[in-house]
Amino acid sequence: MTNRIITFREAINEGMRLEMRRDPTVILMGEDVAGGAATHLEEANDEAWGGDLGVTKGLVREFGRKRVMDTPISESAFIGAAVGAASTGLRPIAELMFVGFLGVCLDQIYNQGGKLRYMFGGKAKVPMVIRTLIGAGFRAAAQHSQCLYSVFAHLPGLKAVVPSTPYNAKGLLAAAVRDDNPVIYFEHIAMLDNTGEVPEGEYVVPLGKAEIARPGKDATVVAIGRMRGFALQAAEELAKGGIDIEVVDPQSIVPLDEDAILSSVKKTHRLVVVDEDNPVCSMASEIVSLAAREAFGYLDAAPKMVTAPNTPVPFSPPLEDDYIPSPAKIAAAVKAVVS
Amino acid sequence: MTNRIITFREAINEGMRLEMRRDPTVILMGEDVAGGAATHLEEANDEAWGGDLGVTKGLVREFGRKRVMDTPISESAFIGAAVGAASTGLRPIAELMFVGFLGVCLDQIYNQGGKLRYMFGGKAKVPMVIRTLIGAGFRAAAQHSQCLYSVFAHLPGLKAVVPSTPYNAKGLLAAAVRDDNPVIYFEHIAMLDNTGEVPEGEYVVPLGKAEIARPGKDATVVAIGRMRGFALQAAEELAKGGIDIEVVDPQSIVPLDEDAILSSVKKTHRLVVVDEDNPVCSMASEIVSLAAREAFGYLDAAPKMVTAPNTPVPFSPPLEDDYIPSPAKIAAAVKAVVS
Amino acid sequence: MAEISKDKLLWIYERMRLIRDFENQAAALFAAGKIPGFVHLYAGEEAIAVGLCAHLTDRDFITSTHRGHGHCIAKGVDLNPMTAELFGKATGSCKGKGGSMHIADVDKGMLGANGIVGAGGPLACGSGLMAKVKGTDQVTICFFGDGASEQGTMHEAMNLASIWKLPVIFVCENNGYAQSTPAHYHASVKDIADRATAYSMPGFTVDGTDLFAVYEAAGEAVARARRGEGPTLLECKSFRYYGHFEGDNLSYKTVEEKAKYEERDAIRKFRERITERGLVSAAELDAIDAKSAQVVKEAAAFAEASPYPALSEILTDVYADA
Amino acid sequence: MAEISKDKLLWIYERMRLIRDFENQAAALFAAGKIPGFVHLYAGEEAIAVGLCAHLTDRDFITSTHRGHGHCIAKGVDLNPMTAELFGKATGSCKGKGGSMHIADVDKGMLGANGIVGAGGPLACGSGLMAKVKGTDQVTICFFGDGASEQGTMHEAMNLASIWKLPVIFVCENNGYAQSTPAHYHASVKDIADRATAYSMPGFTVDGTDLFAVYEAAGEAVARARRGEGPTLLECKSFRYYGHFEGDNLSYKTVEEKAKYEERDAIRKFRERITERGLVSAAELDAIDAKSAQVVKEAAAFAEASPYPALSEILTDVYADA
Ligand SMILES: Cc1ncc(C[n+]2csc(CCOP(=O)(O)OP(=O)(O)O)c2C)c(N)n1
Ligand SMILES: Cc1ncc(C[n+]2csc(CCOP(=O)(O)OP(=O)(O)O)c2C)c(N)n1
Ligand SMILES: [Mg+2]
Ligand SMILES: [Mg+2]
Repeated sequence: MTNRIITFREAINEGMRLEMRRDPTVILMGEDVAGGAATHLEEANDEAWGGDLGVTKGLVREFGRKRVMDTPISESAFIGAAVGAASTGLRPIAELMFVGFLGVCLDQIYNQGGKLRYMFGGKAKVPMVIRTLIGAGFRAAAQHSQCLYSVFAHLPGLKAVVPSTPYNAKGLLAAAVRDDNPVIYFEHIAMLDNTGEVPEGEYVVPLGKAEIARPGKDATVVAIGRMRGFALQAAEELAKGGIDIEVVDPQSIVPLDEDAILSSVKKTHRLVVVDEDNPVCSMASEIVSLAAREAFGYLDAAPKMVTAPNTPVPFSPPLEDDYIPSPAKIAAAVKAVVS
Repeated sequence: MTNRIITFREAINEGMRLEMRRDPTVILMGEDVAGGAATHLEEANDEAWGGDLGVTKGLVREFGRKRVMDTPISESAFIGAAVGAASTGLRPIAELMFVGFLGVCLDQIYNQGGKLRYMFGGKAKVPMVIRTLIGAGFRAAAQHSQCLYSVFAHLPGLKAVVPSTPYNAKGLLAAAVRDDNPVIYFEHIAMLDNTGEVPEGEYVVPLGKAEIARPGKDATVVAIGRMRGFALQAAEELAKGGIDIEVVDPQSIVPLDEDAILSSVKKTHRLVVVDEDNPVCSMASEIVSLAAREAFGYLDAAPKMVTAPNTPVPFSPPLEDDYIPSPAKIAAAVKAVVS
Repeated sequence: MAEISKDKLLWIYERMRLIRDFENQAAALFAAGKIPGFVHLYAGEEAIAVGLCAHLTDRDFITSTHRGHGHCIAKGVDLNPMTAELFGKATGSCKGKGGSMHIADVDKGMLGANGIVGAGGPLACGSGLMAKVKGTDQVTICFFGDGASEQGTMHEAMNLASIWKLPVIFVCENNGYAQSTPAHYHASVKDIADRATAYSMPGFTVDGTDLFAVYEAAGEAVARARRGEGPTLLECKSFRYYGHFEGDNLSYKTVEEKAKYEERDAIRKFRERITERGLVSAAELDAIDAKSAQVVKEAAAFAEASPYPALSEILTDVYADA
Repeated sequence: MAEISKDKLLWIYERMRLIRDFENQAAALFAAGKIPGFVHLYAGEEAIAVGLCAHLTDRDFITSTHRGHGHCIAKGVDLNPMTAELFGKATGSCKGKGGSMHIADVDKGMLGANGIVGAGGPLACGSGLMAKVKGTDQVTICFFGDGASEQGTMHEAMNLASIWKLPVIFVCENNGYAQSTPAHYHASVKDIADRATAYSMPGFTVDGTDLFAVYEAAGEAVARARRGEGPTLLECKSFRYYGHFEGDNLSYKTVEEKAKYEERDAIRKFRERITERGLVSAAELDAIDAKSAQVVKEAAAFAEASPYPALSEILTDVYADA
C-alpha cells in the first residue's frame, strides 16, 4: 500500500480524519464544512458538501455534527470561537473558505490568537489550525485568488505552512494540529486535484523544516507551494541546457528553515526565489533579504525574484495565466543569474 | 512667519484644516473626532476631544458636524462608508484610531478601497485618506503599539506615507487628500508632541519622493518615520568617529522612491535599514531585497537591518524601551557594515 | 395593489424577462465552458431587483453581491458589456478584469457586485453619506443575502445608517440558503426583517416572488429615504432556481422544495396578473419575450466576438493618476 | 429581592469594596506616574461584575474589556499580581508583558482584558463551545460596553451563540459612553438589550447600580446557560466615576450628570440595604472596609518592590513549544 496515489484534497481530508480519530478534542468548523444538508435532510447524505471544494467531505458522517460544524458567514465569530476554544481545551480546525476573507476576521487571528500567549506572559496556549484556500488560476478574480501568506508571516505569534504535494499536505496537517500554536495552513485551489503518493497511516512532516525537492549545484531556487512543481519543471528544461538547479521548498514559511536556504545558497552561490504572492514585503523579498544579509559573501550574482506582479489578480483568463509565475519565467530568471 | 515652530499634532491638524477649506468635498470621520460633546453640550465646547490624542481638535467648530463626524465603534462601517463616499464624489478622511484595529476593517480597506478601481477596469476612483496611529513607546502594549505598515505595503492598490517631521506631516497630508487613490497616513504616537518649522500656508510634499535627510558618503541609512530622527542622532555620534552616513527618509513607502534609495546605495556602497516595524516580510526586508537585486554590484558589505524583534510589543517599560530600535543600535549596525 | 403605469409594467416585465433569459443563457454558456470562474445565478429572484430598481433613476445607487447579474440588469446596465465581462473580454464592463463577481457600472449607479459577503453594507452607507453631505435626494439600495445578514458589516452598516439617517434601503434577499446552509440553521431569527427594531428602523418582510408586494414596499422605503427620514430594512423571501454557483449538486434541497418553485415563479405570476386584469395584452408581452431572447443572444455573440484584453492590461488601473 | 446567603452578601460587599479601592488607588498611582500607559477604571460599575460573577466558580469563564480590573477582582484574581501587572513588573499576572489592557488569569477562568473593543464576543463563544463539546456545565460571561455593541463581532457572536445554544451570557455594561461619544448618539436603540430579539434570546435591561437587580437577572441567565438552554443578553445601565482613561478631561459630561453619581452609587446603596434590613452589621462591613484598604495598599507595595522582567523576556512566550 505504500504506492497509494491520492489527490491533494484526499490527503488533507485523510489528515484531518486521522487527527480527529486520534484526539477527541479536535473539532472542525467552517462554512458548509458539514454541507448544510445534514441539518434538514437525512444525516447520512452522501452528496452533502464538504466545504466549497469538497475537502471536508464525509467527515461529518464519521464524527457527527458536534465535531463537524457548519457556521454562519461570521468569520470573526467562528475563528474567534476557535481561539477561545483552543485556549480552554479544544484543538479546533477552522476553515476560512478563501484567504481573501482575512479582512473580515484578521483581528481574531492575529491580535487574539497570535498574541494571547505573549500578552498573558506565557500563561495560555492556543492550539488551533486555520485552513484556507489560496492561489490564482481558478478564474476567481481579485478577491478569491490571492496568496497573502506574507501578511501572516509578518505578524508574530502565528505559524504558517504552504504544502506543495499530497504527501506533505497530509503530514503538515498532522503537525499543525498537534502544534500548540495557531497555525495557518494554506491550500492552493489549483492543486487540489493534483495526485501523489501518500502513505495510509499517520505521519508528521515537521513544521519549520524545508525539503530539498531537487539537489543541484548551479543555483538555488526557493519555491513556495505550487511553485515547487513549476520550479521542478523549469529544472528539467534547464538541465537540458546544462544548468543544474537546487530546488528548496520551505514547506513552512513560519518558522522558516533559514539554515536550509542559507546552506543551499552557500553551496550554489546564486539565488532565485519563486513565489505566487505579490512581491512587496513578501516572502520572496524576505528570502532575498535573508540571503543578502546572511550569505552576502557567498553570492556571485544579484538574487532574483519571480513573483506575481504588484497588482490584484485579473479575471480575464489570458491575463490571469500571464499573472502567475510560470516554469518559463523561472527558467529565464535562473539563466540570468547563472550567466 | 517662516520660522514658525509647531508640533506634529498641530501640523496634521492644520493640514486637514487647509484641505477642508480648499475643498468642500473633504470630510472627516472617526471615533470621537468631533469629541462627542458637541452632540449634547453646546456646539462651541472648547474642551471637546478631537480624537484620543487631540489631532482633530477644533475642526468641528470650523466645519460643523456635517463635515466632522463622530462614529460608532464600527470601523468596517465607517471606513467602508469612506470608500463608498469616495467612489461617488467625496474625498473623505477617516481616522482609524490605532493601526492595530486594522483587523476589524481590513476588508473594506484592501479588498474594496484598494481594488475597486482595478476590478472595475479603471472605471472608478477612490480618493480617500485613512489616518492612523502607529508606534511603540507609549506603554500601550501589544495591540496599540504596532506599525503594521508593511502589511499595507504588501497589498496592491493602496498608497502609504509615514511622515517623520511636522513639515512633511503637513505636506504629505495635503498630497494624500489630493491624491485620487486610497492613501494610508501613519502618525507615530510618540512623535505628536515633537516640534519643527512649518510654513503657514498650503504646500504639498509629493507622494513617492524620498528626502535625503543628511547627505553622507560612508553608508546609506534608510530610516522610516520616527527612525529618521534616531538615525540623525546616530549620525552625529558616528561623525565624531569619522563615519559619515547618508540618511534617506522614504516619506512614502508606497510608492517607494526606489531611485533615491538605489542612487544612495550606489554612492555609499553600504546599507543599513532602520524600521520600527516587525522584521519579517517588512519594509526593511523589502529595501534590503531591493538593494540586493538592483544594486548588487555596488554593495561592499552585507546590508543590515535594525528593526523591532519578531515579537509583539511588550508592556513593561524597560522591555518596551529595549524593543524599539535606538540610535545606539543604529550606530552599532553602521559600524559593522563599514568595518 | 400599487398603481403602476402601463409603461412601468412593461418595463418591469421586460427587465424580469431579460434577467431570466440572461441567467439561463449564462448557465448554458458556463456548461459549454465559455464562462470561466464562479458564476452565481439570480433566476427566481427577479422580482426583488426589478421591484426595487423600478423606483430609481440612473443618479441613484445600488450595491450588489456575488449574485449580481439581476441587480445590474434591473439598474439598466447594458447587456453587451455585461456578457463580455463574464467572458473576460476587453469590451466588458470592467474591461474583463472583474468578471461576474465584480461586474460594475458606476455611471449607472451600479457600485459593483462583490466577492465579499456583506461588504456592500458599508459601501452603501458611503454613497448614502455622499448624498446627505451634498444635499441631493439620491438614494442607495443595498442588496444582501440571508447569509450576509450574519456578517458583522451588515450590523455595523445598519446601525450607522440609522443614527446618521442615511438614505439607504437595506434589502435582504432571503432565498433560504447561504450556499448549502439553510437560513433556519444560520439565522437566529425567522424573519431577518425583525432585526430592524435593533436599529430603530422600519422593517418589512414581503414575498419576494410577488412583484407587486416588493414594488409597494420598495416604494415606501425609497420615498422615506428621499424625504431624508432614513433607512428601511426590507426582507424579500424568495428562492433560486439554480445552485449556489454553477456546478453545485443541490444536494441540500429536497425534491418537494424544488417542486414548488414553478408555482412560485415571479415572472409567471406577474404576467398572469397583469394580463388577467387587462393591464397589458399577451401580445405585448410576447413581443417583449421575443425581443429579450434576441437581446441576450446578441450579447453572447458580441461577447464571443470580442477580443481578450492585451496582456499589458495586467499592470494598468491599479492606481489612478493623481 | 433574591435570597442571598449572608456569606455571599459579605463576599459581594468585599469584592465591590476591593474593586473601588483598587481603582481609586490605581488613579492615584497613575497620577503619581507609577502606572504607565492606558488605564481605564471601573469605579461606579462594581455591581455589574460582582453581581454576575457571584454566580460563577473558578471553572467558569469570563471575557473582559479594556476596562477589566473590576472583572478580574470579581472573578477572584489575586490583587498582588494584578497590581504588579499594571506596573509592568515580573511578578505581574502576565509577567508584566500585558499591562492593564491585557491582564488575564486563565487558571481563574479570566480570559483576558482586551484592547480590541468587541473582541471578547467571539472568544466567549469559544469557551462556551468548549464546554458544550466536552459536555460540562461551565458557563462563560462576556462583558462588553455600550460602544462595543456597535462592533460587528458582537452581532456575529450573539447570532452564533444563539444558533449553537452556547452557555454564554452577554453582559452589556452600558455606562452611557464610548469614550466621549454618548450612547444616545452611537446606538440606534435606547436599550441595547432590545437587540436580544434579533437573536431570539431573552434580553433584559436592569439598573447596573443595583446589585440585587443585577444578581437576580444574572442568576436566571446563568442557570439557563447551565441547563443548556443557550445565551441571554443582559444590559446593565450604569456610569463610570472616572474618565474614559486616566487623563480624560471629561468635557463631554454635564455637571448635572456627574452630580447624580453619588446618589446612584452601587456600594453605598448595597450597604444601606443590607444593613437596614439587618442582614449584616455595620461593624462587619467596616471590618471589610479596613481589610480592603489594607489589601490594596499591600498590593501596591508588592508591585513597587517587585523587579522588572529581564530584557531577555522580550523574546520569550511568543510561541509555545510544540
Ligand atoms: C466574507 C465572506 N465569507 C464567505 C464567502 C463565501 N460565500 C460566497 S456566497 C456565500 C453565501 C452567501 O449567502 P447569501 O448571503 O444568502 O446569498 P445568496 O448566495 O443566497 O444569494 C458564501 C458563504 C464570501 N464570499 N465572503
Ligand atoms: C476595535 C476598536 N476600536 C476602537 C477602540 C478604541 N476604544 C477603546 S475603548 C473605546 C470605547 C469603548 O466604549 P464602551 O464599549 O462603551 O466601553 P467603556 O469604555 O464605556 O467601558 C474605544 C473607542 C478599540 N480599542 N478597539
Ligand atoms: Mg441566500
Ligand atoms: Mg461605555
